[in-house]
Amino acid sequence: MLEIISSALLILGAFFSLTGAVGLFKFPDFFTRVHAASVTDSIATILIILGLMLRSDFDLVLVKLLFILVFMLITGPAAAHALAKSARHGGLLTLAETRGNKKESED
Amino acid sequence: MNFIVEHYNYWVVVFLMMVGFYIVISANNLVKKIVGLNVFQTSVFMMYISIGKVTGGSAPIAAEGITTYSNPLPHVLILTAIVVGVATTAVGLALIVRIKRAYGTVEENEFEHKEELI
Amino acid sequence: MLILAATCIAMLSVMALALARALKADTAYDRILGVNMFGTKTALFIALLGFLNGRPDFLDIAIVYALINFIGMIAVLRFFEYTAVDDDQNQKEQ
Amino acid sequence: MTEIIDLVLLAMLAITALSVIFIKDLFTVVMLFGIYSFLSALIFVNLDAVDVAFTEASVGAGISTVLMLGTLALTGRKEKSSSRQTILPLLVVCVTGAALIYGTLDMPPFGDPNNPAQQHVAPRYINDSPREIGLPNMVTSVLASYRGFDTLGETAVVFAAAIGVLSLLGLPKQDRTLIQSGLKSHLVLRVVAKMIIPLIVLFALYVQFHGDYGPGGGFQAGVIAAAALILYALVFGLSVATHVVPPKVLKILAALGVLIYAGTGVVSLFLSANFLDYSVLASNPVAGQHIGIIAIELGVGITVFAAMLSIFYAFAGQAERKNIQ
Repeated sequence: MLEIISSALLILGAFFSLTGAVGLFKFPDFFTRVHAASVTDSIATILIILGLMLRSDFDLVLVKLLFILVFMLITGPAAAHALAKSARHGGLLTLAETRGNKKESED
Repeated sequence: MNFIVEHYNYWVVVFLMMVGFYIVISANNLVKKIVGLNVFQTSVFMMYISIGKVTGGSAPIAAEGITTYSNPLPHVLILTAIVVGVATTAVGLALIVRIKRAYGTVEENEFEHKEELI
Repeated sequence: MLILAATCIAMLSVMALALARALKADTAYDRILGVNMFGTKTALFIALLGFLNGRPDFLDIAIVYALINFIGMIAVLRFFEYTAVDDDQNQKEQ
Repeated sequence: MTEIIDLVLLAMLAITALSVIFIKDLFTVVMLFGIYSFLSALIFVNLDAVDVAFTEASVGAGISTVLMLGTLALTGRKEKSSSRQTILPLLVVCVTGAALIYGTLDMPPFGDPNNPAQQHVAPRYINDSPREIGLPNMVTSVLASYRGFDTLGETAVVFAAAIGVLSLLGLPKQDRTLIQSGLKSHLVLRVVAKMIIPLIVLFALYVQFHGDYGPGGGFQAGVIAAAALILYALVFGLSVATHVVPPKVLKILAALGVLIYAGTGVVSLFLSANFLDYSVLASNPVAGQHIGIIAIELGVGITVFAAMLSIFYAFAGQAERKNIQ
């Protein structure tokens, strides 16, 4: 039973990471791409680590997996946020803004 | 096919070595030269670790139910080599910072001319 | 076992895509995003590899990956703040 | 499965290395070098070298990348296009490569258990070291006990490299006033950094003292502990970090680590055994080996920590000075 649940979680996790990777190429501007990468990163981490936790015994391995989960859940979104903020300060525009600018220049 | 699988690792090692070598002798920028040196160095590490691998073996940390282990000796040699490699890279980078301060450039062909001026 | 192997292969392809993104990016930020994604996916891949090879006690390496990935990210951001100040000064001088 | 992963990862590694040649933006080169280090660490995991992967991930990918970015901040990030001819270097490289490829044709097949490299010292390490040294991690046994003299030399090299960098760049002075610099505008990062730095230090201690049983040891633990303080300095500014660990203390620590290592050897000399023969440190040889390994790993950890952190301080001090001017 545990095996089946764990397999389902792993497959879901793999699916979400793949969608994230596709989003990294397909989305139109940088901020949507950050969104695609970081959100799927978090969900894939949760799903895959949970899936692996169900496969391990109650010992040090479980604690380490928990540590990885906590660590990645703290640092991942923080890094993505900081990157987006830094890009914003560096002068990157969202797609809507670039379109708006184009219209203004056309007018 | 078997022949390719048996030598693939070594060929990639040679390729990496060539790339690193090329960067070292052709790049003008000293920082890039250091990167090339590191690429070269990693190819040597890869060579040692490939030699130490045993098919069907496991990491050389004794555990129950495991009979074949990979060779631990290359691991020891390379482990210390990595740390020493980074230490020497740091010395190289520090030299580059000093070169930049003394000559105002880190491009090799530019400070060669300036040497005559000083 | 099969599921683990399949997940491993999926992770490998995600890593390849992230690498492609880092190699071929429009802006520097996209590149960093690719590198960051590569790092987190590699950490997960190592965890999976440990279970696949039946030696799950090597999760320490996955922890180091997650850790160093974060520190590298911070270093890059700091570098950007630093060089941004530099660029401003250059523009003023010009 | 191992072979397939090996094929794919090595191909990715080759592509990454190749693209370094053609890229003129040095920042991109350094980012790719970070990926290159991560990938090679992953290949080491796949080829069963977990300890090596541990070191490569923490030292190669972490410290090298940070130091290279520091250098770029001081020297500028664009490589100027050169008028140098590329044909001669290419020719030299191709000739060397062809010679090496010709050499690999005689190499024994990859992974064959009957290879000459697997026949001589390795069986003894694999079969006898868990009994003689009493540690499951054979790499630690060989590193710290069988080849302890070698490792003493490596530790001395790290120490010497730190001295070299300090004599070239100099350590920053400890400021009396606390100047908060660093990533001032990133409030989220500051909070997160405060949360995870204790975790990192805890993990470093775990790696230091669990290295006998799992992957890890003094080299890795020292680097991870240094990474925690590097993170602190990056987020809160160098002057705050020098208040926590003053540069003066680092100088003493770097020497202390080598001293602990060599001192352990001298103690075993006084107990009428060979230099760095730990068996005499306790009444039971196995227990003696264990005490000796813990002592010298501690020495290695302290030296590597102090050396890496003082190298980082030296680079960061230069960058900060340039910023003020």
